[in-house]
Parts: sequence; C-alpha cells; structure tokens
Amino acid sequence: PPDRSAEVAAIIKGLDNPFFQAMGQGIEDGATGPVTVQAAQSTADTTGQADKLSAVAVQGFGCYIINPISGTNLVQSLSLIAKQGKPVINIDSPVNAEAARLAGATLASYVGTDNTHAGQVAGDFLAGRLPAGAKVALIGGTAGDVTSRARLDGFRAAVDGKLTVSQTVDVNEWSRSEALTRAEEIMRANPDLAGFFVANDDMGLGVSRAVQNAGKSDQVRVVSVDGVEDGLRAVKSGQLAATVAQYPYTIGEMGVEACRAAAAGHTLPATVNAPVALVTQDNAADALSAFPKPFEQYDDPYRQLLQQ
Amino acid sequence: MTQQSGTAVLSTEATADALLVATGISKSFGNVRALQDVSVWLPRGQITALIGDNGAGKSTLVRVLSGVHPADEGSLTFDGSPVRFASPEDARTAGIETVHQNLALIDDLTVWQNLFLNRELVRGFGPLSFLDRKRMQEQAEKMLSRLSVNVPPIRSKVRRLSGGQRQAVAISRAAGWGSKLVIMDEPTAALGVQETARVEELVKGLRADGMTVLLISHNFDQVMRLADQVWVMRAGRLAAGRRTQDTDGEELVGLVTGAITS
Amino acid sequence: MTQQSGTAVLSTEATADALLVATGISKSFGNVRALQDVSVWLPRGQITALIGDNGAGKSTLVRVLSGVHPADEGSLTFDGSPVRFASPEDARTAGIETVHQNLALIDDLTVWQNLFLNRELVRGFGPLSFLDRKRMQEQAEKMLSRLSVNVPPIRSKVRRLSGGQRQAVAISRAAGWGSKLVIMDEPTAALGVQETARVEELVKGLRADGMTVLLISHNFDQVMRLADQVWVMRAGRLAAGRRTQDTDGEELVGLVTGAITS
Amino acid sequence: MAEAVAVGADRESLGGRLRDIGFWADWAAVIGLVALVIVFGLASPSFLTLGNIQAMLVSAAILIVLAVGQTFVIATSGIDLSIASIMTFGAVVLGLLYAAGWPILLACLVGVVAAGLAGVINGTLVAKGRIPDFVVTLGMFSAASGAALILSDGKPTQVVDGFLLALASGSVGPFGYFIVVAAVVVVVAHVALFHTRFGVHVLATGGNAEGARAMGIRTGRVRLAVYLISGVLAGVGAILLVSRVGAAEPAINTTYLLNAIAAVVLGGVSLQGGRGNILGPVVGALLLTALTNGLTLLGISQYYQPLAVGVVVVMAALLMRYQR
Amino acid sequence: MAEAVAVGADRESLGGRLRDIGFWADWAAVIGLVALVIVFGLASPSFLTLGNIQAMLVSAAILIVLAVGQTFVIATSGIDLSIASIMTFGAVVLGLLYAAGWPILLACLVGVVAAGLAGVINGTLVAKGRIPDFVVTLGMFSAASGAALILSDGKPTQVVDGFLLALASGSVGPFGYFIVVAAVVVVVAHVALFHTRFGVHVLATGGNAEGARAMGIRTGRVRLAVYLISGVLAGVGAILLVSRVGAAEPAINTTYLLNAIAAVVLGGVSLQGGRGNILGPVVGALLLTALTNGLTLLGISQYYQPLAVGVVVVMAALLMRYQR
Ligand SMILES: Nc1ncnc2c1ncn2[C@@H]1O[C@H](COP(=O)(O)OP(=O)(O)OP(=O)(O)O)[C@@H](O)[C@H]1O
Ligand SMILES: Nc1ncnc2c1ncn2[C@@H]1O[C@H](COP(=O)(O)OP(=O)(O)OP(=O)(O)O)[C@@H](O)[C@H]1O
Ligand SMILES: O[C@@H]1[C@H](O)[C@H](O)CO[C@H]1O
Ligand SMILES: [Mg+2]
Ligand SMILES: [Mg+2]
Repeated sequence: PPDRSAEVAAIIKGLDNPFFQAMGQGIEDGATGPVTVQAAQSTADTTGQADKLSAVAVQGFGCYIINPISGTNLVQSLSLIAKQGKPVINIDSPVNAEAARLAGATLASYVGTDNTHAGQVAGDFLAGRLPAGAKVALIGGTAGDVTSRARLDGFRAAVDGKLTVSQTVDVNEWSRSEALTRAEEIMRANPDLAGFFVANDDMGLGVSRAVQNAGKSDQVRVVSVDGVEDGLRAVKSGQLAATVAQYPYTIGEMGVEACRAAAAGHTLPATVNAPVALVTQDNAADALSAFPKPFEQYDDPYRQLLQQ
Repeated sequence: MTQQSGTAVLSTEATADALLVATGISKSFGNVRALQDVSVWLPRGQITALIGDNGAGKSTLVRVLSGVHPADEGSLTFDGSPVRFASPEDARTAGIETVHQNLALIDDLTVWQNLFLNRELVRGFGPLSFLDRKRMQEQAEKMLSRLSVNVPPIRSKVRRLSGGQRQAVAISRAAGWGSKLVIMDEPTAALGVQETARVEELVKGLRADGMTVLLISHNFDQVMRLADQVWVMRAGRLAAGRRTQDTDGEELVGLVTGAITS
Repeated sequence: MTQQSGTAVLSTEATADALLVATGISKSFGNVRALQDVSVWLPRGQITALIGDNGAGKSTLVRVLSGVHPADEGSLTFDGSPVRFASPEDARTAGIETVHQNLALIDDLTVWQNLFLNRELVRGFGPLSFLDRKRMQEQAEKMLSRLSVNVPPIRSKVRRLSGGQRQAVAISRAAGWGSKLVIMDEPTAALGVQETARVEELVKGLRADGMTVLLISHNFDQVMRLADQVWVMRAGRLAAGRRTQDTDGEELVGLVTGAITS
Repeated sequence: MAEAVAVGADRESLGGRLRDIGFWADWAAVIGLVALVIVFGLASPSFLTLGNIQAMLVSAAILIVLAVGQTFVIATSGIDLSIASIMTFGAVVLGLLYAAGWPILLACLVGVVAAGLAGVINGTLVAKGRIPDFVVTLGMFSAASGAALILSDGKPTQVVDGFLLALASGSVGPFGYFIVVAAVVVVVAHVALFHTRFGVHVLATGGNAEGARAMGIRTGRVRLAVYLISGVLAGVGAILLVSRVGAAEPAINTTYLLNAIAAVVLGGVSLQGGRGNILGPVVGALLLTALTNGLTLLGISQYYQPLAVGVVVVMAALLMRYQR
Repeated sequence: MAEAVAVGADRESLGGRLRDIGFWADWAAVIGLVALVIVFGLASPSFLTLGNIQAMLVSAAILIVLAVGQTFVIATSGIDLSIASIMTFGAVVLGLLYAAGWPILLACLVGVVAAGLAGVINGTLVAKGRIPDFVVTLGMFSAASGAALILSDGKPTQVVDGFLLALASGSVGPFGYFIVVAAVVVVVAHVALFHTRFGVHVLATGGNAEGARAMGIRTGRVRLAVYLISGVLAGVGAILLVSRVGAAEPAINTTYLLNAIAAVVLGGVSLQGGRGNILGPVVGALLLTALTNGLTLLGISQYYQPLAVGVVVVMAALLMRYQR
C-alpha cells in the first residue's frame, strides 16, 4: 500500500445538508496536502459512519478528523487508530470521554461548538425579544437525534420561566416540507403563538414559509441554528428573526490546522471553542459577505501554534 | 342392459359397516349455499363414487370431509366414533388422505419433498431431528413406480411437470400412506389413456388392500367400471344414492341432470 | 367394427384446402425437447383432433400455433400465406382464437370483462375512447347463453366460479369472435355431462358455421364422435395422422401408447 | 322490461352489500377517516375549522399524487419503491434549470420529463429486463437519489418564483390550487383505470399476466406505461414540493415513500395486483394526513405519533381482511 | 451399484449445471462480489489487506444477521419492513435495563425477548389476523420506533460495558466475535431451513399456502415462527449494534431496512416466496458492504455511493433473471 502518512482523512456526519458541505469545504480549503473527506449516509447512520472510519483507518493516514454522529458510535473504530498512534481531531460533536477511555482511544484535540450552548443563545435572543410568558413552539430534527436534542434542551433551559413552550415536535429526516406542515398546524392550534425555535436552518426556512403563508410574519418570529448561506440570506430579508451561526467551514478548517500542528510536533490544546455568533438583521449583511468565514474576530490556537 | 325405474334406492341411513358417515352437512360461502343438508356414508373397503354437475358441491363436500373447511352444520362419524376435523392435519391423522381438485402440490419443492409433505422422515429426536433425505428419496421412488409410466426424476421440481405428471404425483402421495380412506377429486380429468388405466388399477388395488375410496368423477363409464356405490348431488343437495349393480349410465345421467328424481 | 391395419394413413403433405399448415416445428425448453420436427395441417371447415399422452407436447404445439411461444424451427402457413406470430395478438388478429388448458382467465375481472378481454368495445375515438360497458354486458349475455346451463351472472367475478363454469366462460370467449380457427386444449376435461354435451354441440356448430376447429382431447370417444381427422403425438413427435372414418378408438390407443407405429 | 330487471338487480345488490361485512371492509379507510375526524373534531376545536381542513387537503395533495401513481404500479402487481427519490430527482432538475435562468414553466416541464424518464427506465428494466419490480425500484431508489445529490452537489436550490408561489398559496374558491391539481390527477386516473381499455389491461396484467399475454395483451407495454405514469406523477409531486417549500432539495424523503405505499394499502388495494381503486388510496392519504395533523393540534408528544400511525394502519387492516 | 449410478447422475448434473446460464444466475451475488473484489483489489492496495477484510466482515455482521431473519420471512412470501425498527426497539430496552443497573447479560437477554415479542405480534397479526405482511410490518415499523422513542424519551443511553466492548473488539484467531456470531446464526439458519421439517414447511407455506394447509401444515404457526425468528434475530442485531456504537439510540437507521431486503434479493431469494437460500443473502450482505467500503477507500465522493449501489443491484438482477 502507498504511504499516506502525510495525508489527512476526515469522516463527517451528513450527506445532503449544506452545513456539512461547508464543513467539508473548510477541511479541503484548510489543507495544504491531499485530504479525503467522507460522510455517513444520514444523520442516523451510526454504524455506517463507523464502517467508513474503519475503512479509512486501514489505509494508514497520518491524521484523522472525525465528526461523530453520537458520543460513542466511532469509539470502536477509534481503538483501531489508537493502535497506530496517529492523532485524531474531534470536531463539531464530541466523543464521549468515558467511552473513549475504555476503548483505549485518545483524542488529540476537540474543536467545536456546544449545541446546548447554541440553543441557549437562541433562547436568550427570543426571550429578550418577546414579552414575558409569550408562547413559543420547538421544532426538532429526526426524533432521537443527539444534536437536535441538545439544541432544544439548551433553548428550553434558557427560556425557562421567561417564555411558555407550548409544544415540541420532531421532524423525520430534518425535512423542510414536513417542518412547514407541522408549523402550520401548530399555529392553528395556538393562534397566539409568538415564536418558533427550529433545530436547523433548512427546516427554519420551511417554518418561515409557513409563517408567511399564514400571514403572520409580523406576529411570529423564527429562530434557527446553523448559519448556512440561505439561512443568512433569510435573516437579512427578515424571514428569519435570527440564526445561531456555528461556522462549520471554520470548524473544518481548524480541524486540518490541528492536524498540521500535530504533525509539526506541537502539543495541542485539549479543547478549542469554535466561534458561535448570533446573526440578526443588524449584522446579517456582514455575516453574508464574510461567509463562509466568521465576520467577527475569533481565537484560533492552532494557527497560533503553526505560526510560532 | 338398461333397467327402467324400480331400481333399489339407497337409503341415507348408514349401515353398520360404514367407515364414514356424514349427516346433515350444510356449508355456505357468503350468499352461496354450496351444501344443504347432505347425508352420505361410505361402506368400508369399497369404492364409492360421488357425481354431479359443475357447481353441484362435490369439491366442497370433499373439503369438509378432509378438514379444509369446517361444516356450518351436520356431523361426521369416522371408523365408529364421532369426529370433528378442525384442520386437514386432523383428518390425515385420523386416516383420510385426499387428492384435491387443485392437487395441493408445492411447485418449488421436488417430487419427493411433495410426496413426503408434512410426513417427512427424520433422524434424531426432539429439536435435533434432521431430515432423512436419502430414505425419503428411496421410498419416493417406490411410491411413484407403482403408478406412473412417465414420471420425471423424483429430484426435479414439480413446477416442471406436465398436467398429467402432476396428477400422478398427487395421487401417489395420497395412496402412499396406508390410510383408511382415500378421497380423489376428479383424479383422471387431465390424464391420458395409459395413466387413466393405471390410476384405475391403483384404485382397485387400494380396495383390494382393504382401503375405502371416495371417487369424484364426471366420467360415468369410469364410475360404472370402478365404483360399488354412487351418490349423486345436484345444486348443493344430495339427489340420490345407488348401488352400482342396480343402476346404469343412463340413469345416472338422468339423476345428475334432474330428469329423473328421487 | 375394428379394422385391423391397412387403415388409410394421412400424409403430412398438406392438401390445398388446408387452413393452417405447420411444417417441421421444433421447440425446446432448456434441455426438454417438447416438440421435434412436427408437421401437421388442418383441413378448412373441419374438426381436427390432436391426441397423445401426458407430456406428448400437445399444449406446446397449441401455444406455438397461437403465438404464445415462437417455434425454434419450422414454418406456418395460415389461410394461404406464410405467417409468423410474434405474439398472441398477432394470432388473434389473423383469426385464431384459443382456449388454453389453463384457461387464461383473469380471476379478479368479471365474466363480461373476461369475455371482452383485449377485444373491449369502446365509444369515442383515439385517446378519448371509453369502455362501452352496457353494450359489452348485453353481448356477453348472448355469448354465454348459447353455451351454458349453469352460468352465474355475467357481472360476478370469475374467481367465484366453479371449475366447469370457468371452462364455459373460456370457451364462450374463443367461440365468440367469428374467427377462422378455434383451438381448444382439453375443453371438456373438467366439465359435467350436460356441459360436455353443450360444448360438443357448440363445436359442431362452429363447423357448421364454416369455422375450422383444432380439438385436444384425451377422450377418444369424444374424438371419434366429433373429429373429421386426428393427429397423434408421442414424446414430442408426430406419431401418425388418420381420417376419423378410417380408424377407431382401439387403433388410436395403440398409436398413442406406441403399441402400433406409424 | 329488461332494463327494469337490471336496475332492480342492482338495487338489490346494493342493499345486500350494506349487510355484508365485506362491503365495510372495502371501505375500511373511509371508516377509519370518519372515526378519526369524529375523535379529533371532538377533542380539538381547531380540527374541523375550514382553515384546517383546507390546510390538510393542501398538505395531503403531494401524498395523493404519489399514491395515485403507486396505485397503477401496484395494480399490475408491481411496487415502486423509487417514487419518493424520483420526486427528489425531478425537483433537483427543476431547481437547477430555474437557477440556470430557464423560464419556470419550461423548468417544470423538464423536471416532469426527467422524472418520467426515470420511470421509463424502471419500466424497461421490469418489462424487457424481466427483473422483479421490487429489485428494479430498490435500485432506482438508490440511483435517483444519488443522481439528485450529484447534480445538485448536495446543496438545496432556492426557487423563489411568482408562478410557484401562486401555485402554493392561490385558490379557486375555497380550494387551493394544490387541491385542484390533486383532484384533476385523481379524476383522470379514475377514468383511465375504469373506463378505458388501458385500465382493463392494467388489471388483467396484475391479475394473471400469463393469461393476459395469451389473450394478446402486451403486458410488457402495460408495465412500462404504469411506471411512466408513476414517474410522471412523481414529477408532478416534485413541482408541488418545490412550490410548497420554495426550494429544490436533494434530500430524499423516505416518509413519502412509506406513506405513499401505506395510503394505497389503507385504500384497500391488494399488493397482489389485479385489483385497483383510486378513491381508496386518496382516502388513505387523507387518513394519514389527518392523523398527524390531529395529533399535532392536540399537542400530543411527538413520540406518540409513530406509534399512533402504526396502530391505525393495523386497525384499518384488521377491518379490511373481510374484504371481498 | 444403485449408489454408483446416483453419484454418477449427480456428477453429471453438476457438469450440466456449469454449462447452464441458470446456474450462473443463481450465483449472481457471488459473481458480483467476486467482480467487486477484483476491481477494488486492483484499484486500492488497502482493499485486500487482512485488516480491511476483517473490518468489512465485522461491519457486515449486523446486516447478515438481519438478512437471515428477513430470508425466513420472505421464504414464506412475507416481508418484514419492521426489522430495523425492532432492532432499535430491542437496543433501547437493552440500554434502559443496563442503565437501571441490571447485569449486562440479563439486559441483553431481555432485549432479545422484547424484539422477539414484537416479532410475535407481527406474526400473530399476519397469521391469525390474516392481514397482509406488508401492512402489518409497515405498521410495526412505525409502532416499534414510536415505542423506542417513548421508552427512551428520545435520549440515547450510553452503554459502556466491558462485556459488550469485548464483543465488539475481541476475536477468535483472526475472526472477530461479531463474525463468529454471524457465522453461528448463518449455520443454524441453513440447517433449520434445509435439514428440518420446519424448513420444508416454511418453503411449502411460501410456495402454495393453500396446498400446504390442505396437507395439514399449520401455515399460521409457520408464519408466526418466521416472524419470531426475524424478531429474535433483530434482537441479536440489537446486541451487536449497542456493542458496536456503545449506546442504545432511539433513532432508527433506515439504511438497515432497505439493505436487509436488498441483501436477500441480491442473494437470489424470490420475493414470491417458496424458495429459500441462506448463503445467497449472506453474500448479498457482503457485496453491499464491500461496495461501500471500496468506494470509501477509493475516496469517491459519497454522492456517487447511492448511485453505485443502485447500479450494482440492477446489474446483479439482470444476471439473476436467468435463474431457474
Ligand atoms: N371458497 C369459495 N368461496 C365462494 N364460493 C365457493 C367457494 N368454493 C366453492 N364455491 C361455490 O360453491 C359451489 C359449489 O362448488 P364446488 O367447487 O363444490 O362444485 P363442484 O361440484 O366441485 O363442481 P366442479 O365439477 O365444477 O368441480 C359453486 O357455486 C362455487 O362457486
Ligand atoms: N414452459 C415450459 N418450461 C419447461 N418445460 C416445459 C414447459 N412447457 C412444457 N414443458 C415440457 O414440455 C413437455 C410437453 O408438455 P406439454 O404441456 O406440451 O404436454 P401435453 O401433451 O399438453 O400434456 P398434458 O396432456 O399432460 O397436458 C413436458 O415434458 C413438459 O414438462
Ligand atoms: O449540526 C448539524 C446541522 O445542524 C444539520 O443541519 C443537521 O445535523 C446536525 O447534526
Ligand atoms: Mg369440483
Ligand atoms: Mg396439455
């Protein structure tokens, strides 16, 4: 087999979602050498993702970037890599530390945003905009999906005692059209609804469509998470009240930088917080023009290591 | 040859030597009353024929006797004791084997597997019983050779057989289990001359071995040749019963069509 | 009655008045050679019988003549001109209607829909043609009443019919289209006396109307009663041909079994 | 006189039907729908409002269109597992052409043609290739969603267009255009299945393909045609979908796949083929839509929704087993 | 002498088989697998390394176990659409009991029993309720995933346990425990299907249920049994799944549903029922696994993977149509 020890392999989560496209793009743009980016078939395909990591692991890459679907699904495959002694950079969703320890897998560094935190940011925003006790509804992705749940939990915690969460529904496969239908129904059941929190931008766009269709653009605010390009545009045009941008591009970029830094022999920081920004109509134009990069200054400890 | 009228009419009161007695059997499918108050009996060790026009209810009666359909009303006595067949397995266990009009063969199984269907031979015991293929294949060979001129290798699938070959397999299966009563629903309808002759020999052979046979046939010559006794059905009801020696083809035609009544 | 030997043997050379001439037909299924070099012809306006034991290849020949299977080798001439039937539709268009051994009925369609299958009457034209149900139902009534004693309402589904009733529907369908040649593969095998008599009348009626009939039957009495000419097949080959007047049941049995050759 | 007799016979048979459990079984989906409507109508004041009924019909429209296509395929004893991914594929084609500046009507047309072509590939493989329907369409399920991903590079395309917007929000009287489109599809399909030669041949092919062939019906062409119909209707579904969400997305929606089949089955169409029915599947689609709608209105935890769908499907089927 | 003839006949028929396209068609999956192995082996030096082969076998294990269960159901002419959600349900039960402090082996056992019970419900509705398989299991697909969500409250449960960890990573010689489990399932299933009365009755029920019933076979019990088998094997799959991903997650992985059916179909088992084959589906599962693995190794964009799966399924089926 050819020597791929100078190459990077990345296994990310999704297949058909602009969030992960941006992440993949960031990984490719950030790399100075060849990279291999692979994704799972869907955000429920835990074993398929593990299979892909096992497959690339046998090729002896020099560094691995992983964005696991759940806290534990990649742990078995990580133990294979641990035996090779190659650095593993965990991006976006964290690997469960206890499970990693038991499997003998070590992670060189973690960079990502906390999805619970992202939900809190959204919650604080809506709580600030809406009168106390106003009714909001929550729309999550596929039932049982970890990321969706973390975002919703964060939101609930932030609005606890401030807003009334009237209803939560989950939408199979994060489907935009189903989110739209559910939102219409929720508005009908709750004519006094004042806001939606939606677990990602794609569904958020469907929900904002439902709000427009119902002629309630002035009355119902929609906030979602991700900060993909269409999401930012929608914020700019006022269809979305806000989105919590998680900069998947930057997360990917920082992932490859971490690999380079590790290859250069640096000791990596255990945890790096990727930037999170609340994008509202005020700063949407800036966010769009900087896209896919963050429009505000942020810390990049890996780059600092590389520049030493 | 033709005897006019005054023929001995068979009573539906069973005699003591009846192997099977069916009393007052009725059966409806939705609005269709396929059988109405049918009482017949089969003398032990003899061949009884059941005749009647299309739709008269012959096959339905056969399915009741062989446990496929439960009767809506009526009772059965078999070999001296009252029986209720909740399933075909019950009837087979009691000693009734049937060649159905649609043959009940499994196309994708081999000839020998069909012959031993639900009568498979096994080695070992309990949950560790495995099929004894070799013994089944050997016995299958014997079962078939008794009957058929033109039967394909017992290892070929039934799907590949011609109509007549299929009939031969179904008949061999019913005849092969040392049962007390063998019911055959139009067994020779699709058969050529040679096979028909063989089947008729076989039916006589069953009687010679002491078995009782119920034969459904549209071929009155065949009925006159083989049967000891005949029941005639018309439109779901029993129309008449005769000892063969007391009747002839012409009277049977009359009874079937309703030209002659009683 | 029995004429020994010296019977007039029919040549496979067609005469000028043949409606259909098949020459050198062969057909194999995988390793099974179902037909080998079979040449037969059907005299116009007469009834020709085709007999042979189970698996002799009769149904396969029927399927070749009616366009279901293409022959591997050989040629057909129909009504004076050479034909190749690429599909059953071609054969039906040319004027050949067939009652297949398996009847080719659609269980979930009604009796009248089956009678008019692929011959549906429509009103309107082009893409705006809609079924003319009423007319089809009326005509269906007439087609059936010619034949059957015991046919259910034409609006009931074929699934609910007894074996004999089904056969009656299939025969009515084939006979109903003013075709030149009607082929019947064992049409009376499942029929009762009355229906069999009716079918035989119908077959004679077809001949009286100038149609040509090819009749497959295992019942040699029937063949002797109805047919003008007989072809005998054995194991995929043509064994013999006879004018009915020059033969008898006994000789036919001999030819079928191979006891008599040529 | 003969007329009078015929009419009398029909009347009698209608009366007989009502006393026959088979009749009720044939209408299991309708009974299920009525039962749901009563329960939800009592439980939620919003359920039977005009607005909600309109919205339900709109959101059922795509499912109805897909279920009608599926019905044709199932009537030939086939099954189209690729219907939802062909819809996705058609939507992506539409979206990319629109983004490339094509006029919207042309983009829609080509989207439908592309979906129809995928249907033709299905049909050709089934009819000429003699591959089982399930396998062909399982393959197409993968292939069409792969094609959609490749073409779109995995990204959704915004389609913000006046015509499509009007389609999604406009209405004729109380009926949204979506409902009108679905109704037209249903009526045409019903006529095609029950009042044309083609329809009889579809049922004959599904009931007994060998017999149909022996009667000269070109069963291959019939199969090709039903897959073409299914593909084209998936294309129509794609237009509605893009119009509804304002974007063409490469994500397949397996919910539509399973629900389109469930609607047909709830509608009492046997998967064995040979029996068809257009109104049944429509009612089936309405039932599935009403069920999720009602549960959402009642605010019942989303976790109970799949359970409820499962139970309703099985309960309707329990009634349906008495079908004739 | 009779022996010698029989053996001779067998030999001849083997020779004949090799010249018969039907023979090759029966082995389409094997041929497809071999072709893939050659192509990928040439294209990617890592493909045929021991490590990769081991990894492929491990990752095929769950699919193999599910495909074997599906094969029994399909052999009776049924279909189990609920197999992947029953696996999810079993995994959640296992996870919750483990979290509640039960010993791991007991938790695994009860997980399997729970999955088996779901299978029994399927089987009862099919056999006693006389509801079509497709409908029952479509209902159970929804119901079981709903139950999993309700029980787990939508949250995954970490199951970090020494035994399960060993199961996932340990091996006997070069063969991981996963492979050993799958191999045991395959051998037992093969013996059950081809060397017991039960197996003959399964095939008879699928081939001609009415005929089987007329011969006294309790086809209802047979159907119940195959769904029980399918449920139990989904439970076994659940143990492997939890062991592999280290958690019991309530979201179902629909890939397993479609792939388990695709593996059976690729293995040459007719969906019409009446014909069975255990090794075929195993090869089918390996083929699907090798395909994704190879494409991943070659670094081909994941967008091409569904397309490739679709094309391979159809191509294998094109060969398979010559099946006898
Ligand atoms: N499963 C069934 N469902 C509904 N009707 C049935 C069923 N089986 C039989 N029938 C009806 O019952 C009547 C008797 O049918 P049966 O098959 O017993 O007649 P048969 O005497 O065997 O006729 P044949 O000589 O044609 O075989 C017919 O009218 C038939 O349509
Ligand atoms: N489709 C087919 N595939 C394989 N073999 C076939 C097929 N059709 C017929 N055969 C074989 O061809 C031979 C002739 O069969 P055919 O049905 O023509 O006989 P037949 O003379 O009609 O017999 P019967 O009197 O029993 O109806 C048989 O050996 C049969 O098994
Ligand atoms: O973080 C990601 C994105 O938000 C995406 O939109 C859906 O899956 C989540 O895991
Ligand atoms: Mg009968
Ligand atoms: Mg024949």
